[in-house]
Amino acid sequence: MTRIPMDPDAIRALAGILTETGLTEIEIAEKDSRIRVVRAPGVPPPSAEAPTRAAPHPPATLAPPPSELDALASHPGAVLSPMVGVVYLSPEPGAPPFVTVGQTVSAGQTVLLIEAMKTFNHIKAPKAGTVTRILVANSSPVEYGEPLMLIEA
Amino acid sequence: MTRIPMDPDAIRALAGILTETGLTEIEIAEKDSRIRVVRAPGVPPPSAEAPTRAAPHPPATLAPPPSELDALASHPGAVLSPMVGVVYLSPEPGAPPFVTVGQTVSAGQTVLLIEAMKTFNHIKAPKAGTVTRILVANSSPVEYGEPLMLIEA
Amino acid sequence: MFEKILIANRGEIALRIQRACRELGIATVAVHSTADAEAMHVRLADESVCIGPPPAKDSYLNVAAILSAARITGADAIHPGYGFLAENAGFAEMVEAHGLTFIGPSPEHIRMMGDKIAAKAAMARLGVPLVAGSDGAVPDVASARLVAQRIGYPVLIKAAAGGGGRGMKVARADEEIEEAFRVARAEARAAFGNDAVYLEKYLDRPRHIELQILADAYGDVVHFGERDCSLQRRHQKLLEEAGSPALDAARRDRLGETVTGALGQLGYRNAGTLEFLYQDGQFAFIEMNTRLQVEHPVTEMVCGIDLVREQIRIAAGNVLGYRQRDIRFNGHAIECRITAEDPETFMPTPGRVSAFHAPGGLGVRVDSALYAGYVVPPHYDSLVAKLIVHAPTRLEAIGRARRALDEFAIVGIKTTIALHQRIMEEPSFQAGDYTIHWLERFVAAGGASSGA
Amino acid sequence: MFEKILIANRGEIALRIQRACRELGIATVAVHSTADAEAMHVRLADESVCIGPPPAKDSYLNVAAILSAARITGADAIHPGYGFLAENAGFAEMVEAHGLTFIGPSPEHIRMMGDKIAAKAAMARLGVPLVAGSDGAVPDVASARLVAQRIGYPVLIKAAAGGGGRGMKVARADEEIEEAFRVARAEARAAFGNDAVYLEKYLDRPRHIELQILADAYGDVVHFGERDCSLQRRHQKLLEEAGSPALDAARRDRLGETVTGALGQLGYRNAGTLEFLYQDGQFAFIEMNTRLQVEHPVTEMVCGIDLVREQIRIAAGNVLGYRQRDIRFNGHAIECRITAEDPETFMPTPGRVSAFHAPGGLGVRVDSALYAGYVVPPHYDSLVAKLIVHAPTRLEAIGRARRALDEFAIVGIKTTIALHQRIMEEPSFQAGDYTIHWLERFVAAGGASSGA
Repeated sequence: MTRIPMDPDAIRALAGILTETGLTEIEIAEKDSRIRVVRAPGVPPPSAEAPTRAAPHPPATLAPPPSELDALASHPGAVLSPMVGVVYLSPEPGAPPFVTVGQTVSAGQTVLLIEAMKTFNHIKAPKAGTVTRILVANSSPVEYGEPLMLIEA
Repeated sequence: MTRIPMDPDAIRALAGILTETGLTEIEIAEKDSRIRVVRAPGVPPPSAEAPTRAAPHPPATLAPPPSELDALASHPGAVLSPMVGVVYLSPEPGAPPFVTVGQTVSAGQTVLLIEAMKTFNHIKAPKAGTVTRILVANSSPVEYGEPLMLIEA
Repeated sequence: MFEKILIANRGEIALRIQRACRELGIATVAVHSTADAEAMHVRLADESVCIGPPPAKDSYLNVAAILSAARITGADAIHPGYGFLAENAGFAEMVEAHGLTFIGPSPEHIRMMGDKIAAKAAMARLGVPLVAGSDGAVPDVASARLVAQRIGYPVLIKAAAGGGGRGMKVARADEEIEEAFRVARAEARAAFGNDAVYLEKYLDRPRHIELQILADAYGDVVHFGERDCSLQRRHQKLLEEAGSPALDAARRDRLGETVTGALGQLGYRNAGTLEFLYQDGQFAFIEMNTRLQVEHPVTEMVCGIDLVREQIRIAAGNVLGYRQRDIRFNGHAIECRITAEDPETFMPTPGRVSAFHAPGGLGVRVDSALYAGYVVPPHYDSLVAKLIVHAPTRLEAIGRARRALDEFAIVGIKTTIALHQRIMEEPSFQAGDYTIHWLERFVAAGGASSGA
Repeated sequence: MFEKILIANRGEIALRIQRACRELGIATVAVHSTADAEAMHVRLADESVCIGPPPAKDSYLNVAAILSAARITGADAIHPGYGFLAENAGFAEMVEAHGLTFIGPSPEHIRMMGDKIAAKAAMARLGVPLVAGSDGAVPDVASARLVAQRIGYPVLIKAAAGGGGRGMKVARADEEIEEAFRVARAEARAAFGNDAVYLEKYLDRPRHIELQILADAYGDVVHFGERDCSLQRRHQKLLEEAGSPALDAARRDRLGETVTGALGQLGYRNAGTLEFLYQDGQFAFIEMNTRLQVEHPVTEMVCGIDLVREQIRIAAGNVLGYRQRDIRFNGHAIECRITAEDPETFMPTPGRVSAFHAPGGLGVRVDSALYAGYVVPPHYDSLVAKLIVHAPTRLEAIGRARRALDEFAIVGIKTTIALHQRIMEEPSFQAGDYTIHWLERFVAAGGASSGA
């Protein structure tokens, strides 16, 4: 393979300018050569740490670690919890679950229940597809917007 | 390898325009050259402001505005004040000044006096050259490290 | 004592309650909308639950979501803070119905004080002063003059059947009463076919003065002196003081005795504030707030008490443990409410705070949920920081406020810091010479020296 | 009153003085080395003068540069802060010689207290307690026992001609005195050819307790109670309290009377602190500091006084204006000294502070010159912040310190915040049960629970 020539100093310099200017991407092209440096908005330069360093216990959350949560929540096939409550995967204790991984579901089909204020709310599949992942355990608490399962076409 | 010519000032200028216009991306192409800067939404320009924004009067200084001071202080021909005191450009009131702009001086020649604690200190030319600029007025106060004059070879 | 408290609020007050809980060794649950996932009250809480989308009605006012959050986290009490559900009697009832403790008064008292007419009637029965006037209609000029002389000029002569300003006349002195009475009566007859009129004290330049109280579940009631909240714009308080430049200890004590006596008879519990209009040495009850108030810190500074800690102790069934004579008033305190608004136009200025540096040093307290990098969301109240200063005298407090405001750096969004700086320079403010109209005029005059 | 004060210091104390001046409406001149051009005390001052390169001897100890800076800026007084030139009698003299006011005691008193022997002699003359002992040599066991019983065990028997530990024996109880006396005497004869011995109280577990005073130029002297500074490492104070967990009001008042009486006779002026070792109910004078101290804020919180403001007022020739009976002690205060050091190894950690967020809320005070983006220079003291908490009781103060430490964010450099967090969790600290040896042991045990 041909070795691609690169200029680490130029890259460092551009990275420095990114930080200095708060840019997230710089691209420079000259004839056939091209340099492009990007810093994802998520990844801040060192001066942006959150003021909770000294806190003894980081704020707990009922959901999986933010990074994964965010990733799953933005998944096109994600079914998100419309309320705070407790999840039930089957219509009643001992009964088989509404759905299992690999099962195909039709739009509007109930895939689980969320109990809030002593009422059981039917959570329905937003669209037809296959259940590729169930992200919550039976009778576990969920918060608003938390991904419950993935249904992919 | 080809070194890509880059112009950091141009990038900074574009970053400034992004901030000013609220744009998130600018791309400029000229023949084979191309430059592109991006700032993702939500990522602000780092604020240069110091935590004295609310202060009614910015800290005064006895020297010219920092920017110019810094520039002059780092000038290779700059003669810097070795002490806090009051400058005298001539040996005594009414006498002609030690040096004038355009005059050539030899290394070690006294170019002005600084009075501190009632003693007059002879400030000597660090090297031979021509006095190209006198930066302080007679009997004006100076702080440590403040540029007094420029002597260039 | 409680083991875990859910804080049903956001912003600086959620943080205020979080701090009190942490100091008491009580675990905390923060609830938040999707817009507040990065908020300080969420970062510092032991646990947090997202309860809904940004609109308050779907999150911070979402009773079902909040009660579910309390259940799944095992909280045993809920502190509502101020605003949102703090004065919602129905919410307080549901909290209790779910076997949790509502940190505040009983639903009955919240409901009673929520009805402003009922509240005034109740307070009148209990001997709390309302605006002075004739009890019922006055038959003739002579009796009108007697009433006017008793309650003091200026007086308002109002049609008993009236409304909308018709049949309403002001008399500023004895020589005006006869004319005013006749005109009011004539207008009343013409307008309502009924010439019955009554007299009321006309408050043309009142101050807003309120009294802070705490009551335990066993009938002990203590007051913590007054706050002067006369500096308001569009009925929004901007700056508060404890004590009032217009009140002396004797007047404060008299009002305090009346109020604590009344609330004792009422069987009121937890924290509360009675708001009054004050003019010519007379108090007129307006309303009672059955919750913690934004401006509670000035009282804390002057009395050396932690009102939120006390709210929690009382809700947990503790006795106050101190009497009125144990309450001392030390020095003077001023609170500046700093909002994310343009100090000239008062347009809200949500957005990213690129730098935040709070003032420090002796006698300076900052209650704020801001931090560098935080984005102030556009969905909620614009209050972003409270600067509270405390000093031995009012004059020193103003000097301290001035230097603290000069130090305060909130960069990236516009705030009202500059407005507070201008107020501190204002001679009539420095003299304590202001009414509830002062700030409107000051702002109208562009914060110029004609503000008074 | 002064019109312009030059602050001959840096860091948090320069900022502390800057704040007091600003509140008094006095203009300020900051002086700084080239390393401190961006420092907070420079940013906030009305004027600033660069007085030299980073090394303190060329800048903050450069008397000529500082006096020249005062002259060219037209300052009429100089506040030295603590450290640097604060206890340099020669500097104080030169300041006065240049027609400026030195904000502190007279050069004579600075010089007197600077000589530790002379200071002890003077205090002894004035009736201030030194370590108890026999006045001169004791002839026999019987008289040794009498002295020991009077001053209380344990006692130290020392060779009058002695030194270096030889001829020195400890007796912890009556049954040990005879043996100890004989051995000490024998060793003394052998070592020095002179068997004269004397007795002294042996302080094996003392606390460091100091008393804050203010005196005006007219002979009025008032004390503001004690500070317990027993938590020290290598003679560096790390945490201070007001009042001391080991002292009651009666003992404090007795010591205060003695000290204020003594300083009145001495004609002492401005602020001062007398340091004592305290054990078994007895005080032993160590030394007097003729300046403001790092830990002065705990006294300010408890007494509600601004000590720096008072220093300036006194230097300007004002009378104190209050008497001892006017001084009240409200609640308890704790100061945590936060340094730029590794909390395990205590290696200094200068460098860039990438994020800074101070705790806020009720009863929390932060004195710090840090800000986000500031670079802590390697040339000076490592103290970067003082966290001071105030609450009605010591227990509540500890709870408040704990939560404030948890909130405190200093990112980019290591600090001793974590060490303070561990101390707060320590039962023997919580019980107030510690001596000047406590912290060394605690640190040696790695801040483990065997710290006591």
